[in-house]
Amino acid sequence: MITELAPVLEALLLASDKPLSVERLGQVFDEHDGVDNKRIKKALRELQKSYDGRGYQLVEVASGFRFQVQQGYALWVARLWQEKPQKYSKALLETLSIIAYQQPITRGEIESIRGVGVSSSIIHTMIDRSWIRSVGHKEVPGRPELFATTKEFLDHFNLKQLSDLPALDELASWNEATMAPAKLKQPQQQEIDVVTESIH
Amino acid sequence: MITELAPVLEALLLASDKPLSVERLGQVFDEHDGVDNKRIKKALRELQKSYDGRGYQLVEVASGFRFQVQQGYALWVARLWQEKPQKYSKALLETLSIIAYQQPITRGEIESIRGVGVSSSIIHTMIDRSWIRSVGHKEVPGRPELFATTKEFLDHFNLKQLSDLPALDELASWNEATMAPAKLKQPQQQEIDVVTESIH
Amino acid sequence: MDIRVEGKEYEIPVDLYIPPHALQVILETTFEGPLDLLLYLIRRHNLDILSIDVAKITYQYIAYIELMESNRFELAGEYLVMAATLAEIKSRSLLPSTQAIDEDEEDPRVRLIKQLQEYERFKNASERVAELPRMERDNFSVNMSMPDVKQARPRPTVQMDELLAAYGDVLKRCDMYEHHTISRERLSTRERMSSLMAQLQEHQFMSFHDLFNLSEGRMGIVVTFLAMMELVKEKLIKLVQAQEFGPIHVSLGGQNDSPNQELAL
Repeated sequence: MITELAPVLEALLLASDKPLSVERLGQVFDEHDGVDNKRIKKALRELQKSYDGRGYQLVEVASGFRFQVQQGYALWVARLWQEKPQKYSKALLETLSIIAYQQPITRGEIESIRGVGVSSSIIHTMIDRSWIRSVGHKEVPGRPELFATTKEFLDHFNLKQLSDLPALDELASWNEATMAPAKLKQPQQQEIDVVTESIH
Repeated sequence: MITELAPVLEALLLASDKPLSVERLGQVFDEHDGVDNKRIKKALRELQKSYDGRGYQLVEVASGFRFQVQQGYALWVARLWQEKPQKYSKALLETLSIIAYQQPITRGEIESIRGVGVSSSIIHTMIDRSWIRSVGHKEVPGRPELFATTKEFLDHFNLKQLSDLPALDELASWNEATMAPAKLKQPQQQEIDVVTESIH
Repeated sequence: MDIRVEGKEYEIPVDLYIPPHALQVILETTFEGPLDLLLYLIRRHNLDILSIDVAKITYQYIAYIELMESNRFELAGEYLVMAATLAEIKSRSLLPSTQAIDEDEEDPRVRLIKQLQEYERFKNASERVAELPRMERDNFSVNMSMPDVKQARPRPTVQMDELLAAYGDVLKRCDMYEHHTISRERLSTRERMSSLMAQLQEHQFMSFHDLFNLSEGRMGIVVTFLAMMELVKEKLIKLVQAQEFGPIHVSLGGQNDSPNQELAL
């Protein structure tokens, strides 16, 4: 029997990146926890009141309850973001590039190429930006989702179609070019030779 | 002049996906807001106390302050998620600990302490998670990279600074007497036979 | 005295014998190298590193190595080097004591003990580090949504060169340069594969012909066909035909519950 239900609900709602319904919250508890939907609802109502005067609140939206920053303080948060545009992590960029070049591809396949796990938040961020989307499931055990890039991805990178992505030899020559600007003046053919050598 | 600083700070910290330092928080305010670092620190300390008995807390880690779910409720959160938290191998934890305690250190030096090779994938995983980074090269033949831990490493393990790491064992002192070759026991032929037999 | 305790141990051969359940433990736990294995052997006998009996440890160590080899464990060379070191120490211990003292700087036993002590410190420390409260295991970050604000959060932008550099790193890491020369043709096929998957997800069962866009011309048709073949090969879609010479339909892989025959490709 749980006596202190309120902090457990707070922990669950704050850790979740999606709103949680009363039913979903209820699934967390066992029979002997003595927690039913009625008790959960009551605790949530009491919690809602307890955040008066704080910078955040517990709101009920269509798919359940979630914490959000108080409307009145949102402009401060906007200032925080305004000043420092963030950068995407290397992990995100690598994952995105693998999807672009190897699509359609499952998360497991990306992980085996990168040799390291791909966190859900990276996938979510890219879906959120509409750069990638799920285009189906691979018919292997577990039916993992297959990811592919979108038109928005192409738009962002000023590409008309995927085949406008630089081919790998250009990738190498792009490196060469930025490393040593002098190389740009060399005739095209010679440059390619250099690249080919360095690859093999 | 802001009269109610605390809820603003709450909103900022809760909306941020990374810890925020006092300085970073301070950048949000204008001169006429009348907010200095001292006032921010004081407000943060008061806020910290105000979360007693809640499902979350405000903690200070290496790169600043962040909200997190109270440790005691981790098991409930785990029930909400099917995904198991990633487990790190013994090899990774040993390598990470050696870097943490002996930084800056080269891969070769880590290997000589562990008496075994350190796989590249372990190094990559840690760089990928931003737990370690290369801070330069050692001026010895081959100019090997020197690795050090990052603020993100401290943040992940809830530490404010390196000196908060658990203490290393004292090296047991030993004297010449213990090491005197005379004390070395002569092997007994008979024993050897027993072992050899029992294994095969 | 030490010797008496050790002497007593020696009288019970059972103690030196590695019981089967212990072997099981060895096989299930992988050692983090020869030092880890040595520490395990020393701890099993409740011995202090400073007073290890090299002869005894050597035999046990070699026994384990033989065991691992017989179980086709891939043994790192470090394990064999350690075996040689132990053998050297043992043979030195057989020499008259005066000779051994002469070169105490180089004494391999001193070196080994120092190494073991050093390793044990970090091994213990890593066990403590593993127990520190850790994000995503003991602590969770807080996810708080924002109400609608006029100023939307500026999203970081990515330049093409950053993306290329990231992909270059991936390729470098997994040595894919040789077998992954990505050409334009291949990419347009991959793109078409994605769009075919998307179409089939929406309509589930489509006529083979409807998937071709004739206005794309010959090249477009070839690309669509190649993409289809690739998808069939990866078992992502199925081509089905209700009867011989009948219309061909395409569906997502695994959704074929009609009695139609599958086209063998």
